[in-house]
Amino acid sequence: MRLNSFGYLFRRGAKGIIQNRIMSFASLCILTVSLLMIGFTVLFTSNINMMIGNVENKNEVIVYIKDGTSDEDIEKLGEQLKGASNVANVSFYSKEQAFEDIKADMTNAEGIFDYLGDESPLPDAYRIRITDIDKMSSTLMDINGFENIDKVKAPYDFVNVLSGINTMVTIVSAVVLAALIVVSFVIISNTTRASVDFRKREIQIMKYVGATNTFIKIPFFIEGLLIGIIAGVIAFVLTKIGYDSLSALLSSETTIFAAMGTTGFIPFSHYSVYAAVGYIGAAALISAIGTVFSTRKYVKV
Amino acid sequence: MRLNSFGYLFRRGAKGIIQNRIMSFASLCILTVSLLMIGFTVLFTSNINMMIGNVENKNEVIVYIKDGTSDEDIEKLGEQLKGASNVANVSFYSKEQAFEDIKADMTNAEGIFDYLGDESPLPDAYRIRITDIDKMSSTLMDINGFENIDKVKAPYDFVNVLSGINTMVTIVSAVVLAALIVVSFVIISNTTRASVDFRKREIQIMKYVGATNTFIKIPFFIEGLLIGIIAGVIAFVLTKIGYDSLSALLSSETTIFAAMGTTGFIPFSHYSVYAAVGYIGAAALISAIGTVFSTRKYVKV
Amino acid sequence: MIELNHIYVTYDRREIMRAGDNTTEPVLKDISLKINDGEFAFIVGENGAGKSTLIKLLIREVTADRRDDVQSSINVNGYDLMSLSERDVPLLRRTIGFVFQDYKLIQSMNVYDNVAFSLRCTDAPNKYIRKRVPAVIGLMGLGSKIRQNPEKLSGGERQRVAIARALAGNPQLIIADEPTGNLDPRTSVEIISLLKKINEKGTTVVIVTHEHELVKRFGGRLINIKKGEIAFDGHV
Amino acid sequence: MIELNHIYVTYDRREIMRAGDNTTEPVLKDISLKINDGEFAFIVGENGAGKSTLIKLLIREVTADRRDDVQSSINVNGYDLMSLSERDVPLLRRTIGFVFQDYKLIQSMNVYDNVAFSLRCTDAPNKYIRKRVPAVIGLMGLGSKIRQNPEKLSGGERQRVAIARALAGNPQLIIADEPTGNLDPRTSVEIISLLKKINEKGTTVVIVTHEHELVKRFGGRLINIKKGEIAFDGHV
Ligand SMILES: Nc1ncnc2c1ncn2[C@@H]1O[C@H](COP(=O)(O)OP(=O)(O)OP(=O)(O)O)[C@@H](O)[C@H]1O
Ligand SMILES: Nc1ncnc2c1ncn2[C@@H]1O[C@H](COP(=O)(O)OP(=O)(O)OP(=O)(O)O)[C@@H](O)[C@H]1O
Ligand SMILES: [Mg+2]
Ligand SMILES: [Mg+2]
Repeated sequence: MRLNSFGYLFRRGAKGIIQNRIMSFASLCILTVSLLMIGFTVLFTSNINMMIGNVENKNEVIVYIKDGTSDEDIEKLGEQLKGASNVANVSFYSKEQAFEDIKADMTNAEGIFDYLGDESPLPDAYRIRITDIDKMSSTLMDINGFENIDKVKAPYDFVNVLSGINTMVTIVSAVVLAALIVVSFVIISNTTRASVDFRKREIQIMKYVGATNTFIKIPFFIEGLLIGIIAGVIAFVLTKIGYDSLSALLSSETTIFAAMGTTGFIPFSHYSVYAAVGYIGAAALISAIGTVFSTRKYVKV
Repeated sequence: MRLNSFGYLFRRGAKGIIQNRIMSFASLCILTVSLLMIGFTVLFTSNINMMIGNVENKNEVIVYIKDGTSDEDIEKLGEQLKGASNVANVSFYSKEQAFEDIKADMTNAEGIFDYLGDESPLPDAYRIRITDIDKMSSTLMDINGFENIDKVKAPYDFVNVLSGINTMVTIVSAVVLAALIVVSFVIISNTTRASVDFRKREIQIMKYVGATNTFIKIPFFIEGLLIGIIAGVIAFVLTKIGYDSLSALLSSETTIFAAMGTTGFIPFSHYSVYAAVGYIGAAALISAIGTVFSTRKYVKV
Repeated sequence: MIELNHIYVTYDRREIMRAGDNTTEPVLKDISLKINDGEFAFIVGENGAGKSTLIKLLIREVTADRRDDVQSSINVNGYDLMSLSERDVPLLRRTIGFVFQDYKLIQSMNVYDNVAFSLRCTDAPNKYIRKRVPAVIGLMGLGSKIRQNPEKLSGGERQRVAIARALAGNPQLIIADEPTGNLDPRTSVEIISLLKKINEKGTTVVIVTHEHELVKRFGGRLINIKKGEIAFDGHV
Repeated sequence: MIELNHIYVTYDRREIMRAGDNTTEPVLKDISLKINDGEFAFIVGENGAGKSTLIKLLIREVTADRRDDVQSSINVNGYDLMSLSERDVPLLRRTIGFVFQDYKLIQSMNVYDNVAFSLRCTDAPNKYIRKRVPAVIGLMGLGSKIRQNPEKLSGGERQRVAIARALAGNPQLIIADEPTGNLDPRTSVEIISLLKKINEKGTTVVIVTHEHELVKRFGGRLINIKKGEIAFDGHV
């Protein structure tokens, strides 16, 4: 095909978007919403998975020691813990260290700590790493039998909740996404049909004067491609803004993140290349394929 | 209008849905997705608000007492707390009571408690109700200065996180919803247009033989109404199933709920009447109005 | 009865004007015309003379200009079209039967339903529809094809269905805009003969045509429109 | 050159058959016909005789039946249509200029663009388009209206634009299906004269028409089709 023909077809495709602007806008909206849906689900589950991974990997049980326990007894407890079955690793976590850590975490409540002075109000503790997380309950029962223990804190419930949320979010997104995909295809196909209708006369004439099928279809393909690219760009920008502001909003909740073994969301820069390529590529591909697919039906030559 | 005419028009409307089934299905999908979006946002925020309300209403600060503090000193601390400014109510929360409560909450970890025996590993505490939640920080600082206090636990961070989540969910839903509403209107309007196109010839003939505008529009109105009602019913059923299974999934996480001052989600029965009326009514109305609105444009008489 | 006095029609040429043309020349100019009940009239004229516009005026698809310099009036079957409200247009149209060049039948309905459709649209009782429809179809000699779909009919038969439909509502006036434009000469004569027969039973019939041979053959009143004006009006 | 031997055409009547009709009567039956380069031919016949089907056959919009009992063959401008692949249909069509009853102009394009459009569709170089388009428009006597939109032209002028478009690609053959169906008698004569002039410069011209007067006036070869068969073929 000649370059001047290609320029002509490209202009016709771009013009089609404008002529058919209401349907093009609908295509754009639905593509963007679908992409956002996929994008946020992926971001959400990948964060939750990271947190689950962190919490699980730590396999960490904290054993708080009764206040007033003598150094000797503390050491004895340590030996006992090391000797317990299913315990991989035992380390002492002094009340001073714990206090420092909490102070570092709770940067927004400095006033309180200033007032409290340097004396730690927290108990001494042992951090224990468990070998087999599946035998957690029986290990916990063993440990609870030891002396001088104030409290035992396991990450168990939390992992359950996180993976429950994860499952739920994935299911709900999948259902909504399925509906959105159906709607997207119908809309893209209808956008194309409207566009073809708009040019029915032209297409008929083109066929009679001997235009090839490819020549007739290219403008519609370009129309779909452009809409897809625009949708991808919009979705990318919205995802970045949304994710960053969510991160910022929750960044002060360091204790929550600390509980999940992290200091915040995975930064967006970690995703940005995949997101940009994925969004724009997927949208352009879906839209262009959808267009060609429905053009084939309407442009019978 | 004659009854036999009305029956005729109703049949024509119902037939329109079938003739124009792809677009009708798209309308149905998008309406359903939009309704689900609104519905789940309302359910979610109303649950979160309830939790925030609970946590805030309790305005409860728990002051853990150092282990080994004498009964006298405990009583003295109680008086000190009662005398502190911004404190409305002080009640003693014994270690035995706390242990009972936790045992009741953690029904799924009974084994551990059996093993632990009846001796409470928890500290004694005072529960304090704050008068003005806005002055919480300074009150906390005052209390932290008292003697024999191990730890002070305020609901502060938690409320912040909850309302952060709430804000975020509301904003995200609003954005997605705005896009969905645009898409819905475009789709409904296009469904109608496709339906009108399908019957362009008939409509033209109707106009020439002297049918009134109302007579021409009624079938489209009925078409929209039926699609709306179906979408409303589907959305209602999906919402009920989704909400109930989410409730069931999280029902075992009693500690989480306990932390939020509740024992689980608000039961769906609480919403069902509003949801049914709201969904079906809204969808039917939107769809029917959208239809008439777009018919007006296409059926120029 | 049709009565027009000093009628002008100008199309809203906003789009054409936007393209740089500011002349909004009227398409019909100072038309005065009276067609009495029971007449049989041909309207002829060149392309773009304004014939179809005149027809559209009669069914209030276009409206006459309101001018300061002349006293325009237009009356069709007792309706004063200069003051007819939008709501009453359907009532006017129920007194007129319309026949098109391209038949305008609904492909998905058989002959019976095509004719019945027009009665249903005017909110006629089912009982009346069941009696009237077979009667007019029989009158057009299509009794044996009453359950067939239009696509299985010849051009002439299709046009007869269209005439049956126009007749169903018992109109005072039948208007046909180039009813034989797509028909071969023999079938054309057949269709005009049918319309003539209907006229002889008392219905006013107005036919727009390009085919001078038909006019010569059937005679009757001839109205020739030239560039929006009546150039000839008389019997031939 | 057009050459048909023993051609049958049957429409795929699945839908009609579903409605209970199992007869798939061919629309064209055993058509053998040869039109040499440079001829000027009229095709006439009643409604539904198969004239348009014959035309659609020539541009491969419908395909001839493959039958066991006869040796069918069809050749148009050197293309063997019995074995022409789908991909090559556009090449065939570029050798034929088509003129329609309803002009089929694009309203949103002016005269120049309407004509240029057909050349663009065949991937012609811009340079050639800029030279060829004004030339054919001038040939049709529309030089002064080259920048006007079709809606501002009379019926006859519109049909002349359509002929200019058909000529632009320099076809060997021009086919017109009822080109004067919507035109008044005077304009009809004008259009056929133009086609005659084009023919005199060497292009083959085939015209389908209902108007016997035109045939009488212009003469040339006359092919009469009756119920799918050639009933008359000769010069008048
Ligand atoms: N909707 C319209 N808007 C603007 N101009 C119009 C419209 N319809 C017709 N015209 C113009 O009005 C004039 C008269 O048109 P009309 O259709 O009445 O002619 P006619 O006598 O019926 O012609 P024909 O024999 O081709 O049917 C023409 O110049 C035409 O271009
Ligand atoms: N796409 C189609 N499918 C089925 N049958 C068709 C189709 N097109 C035409 N026919 C039938 O084929 C026959 C011949 O039609 P054709 O259009 O060739 O006639 P024609 O001679 O051009 O008539 P006219 O003078 O009305 O234009 C008719 O009976 C018609 O109903
Ligand atoms: Mg006209
Ligand atoms: Mg034909």
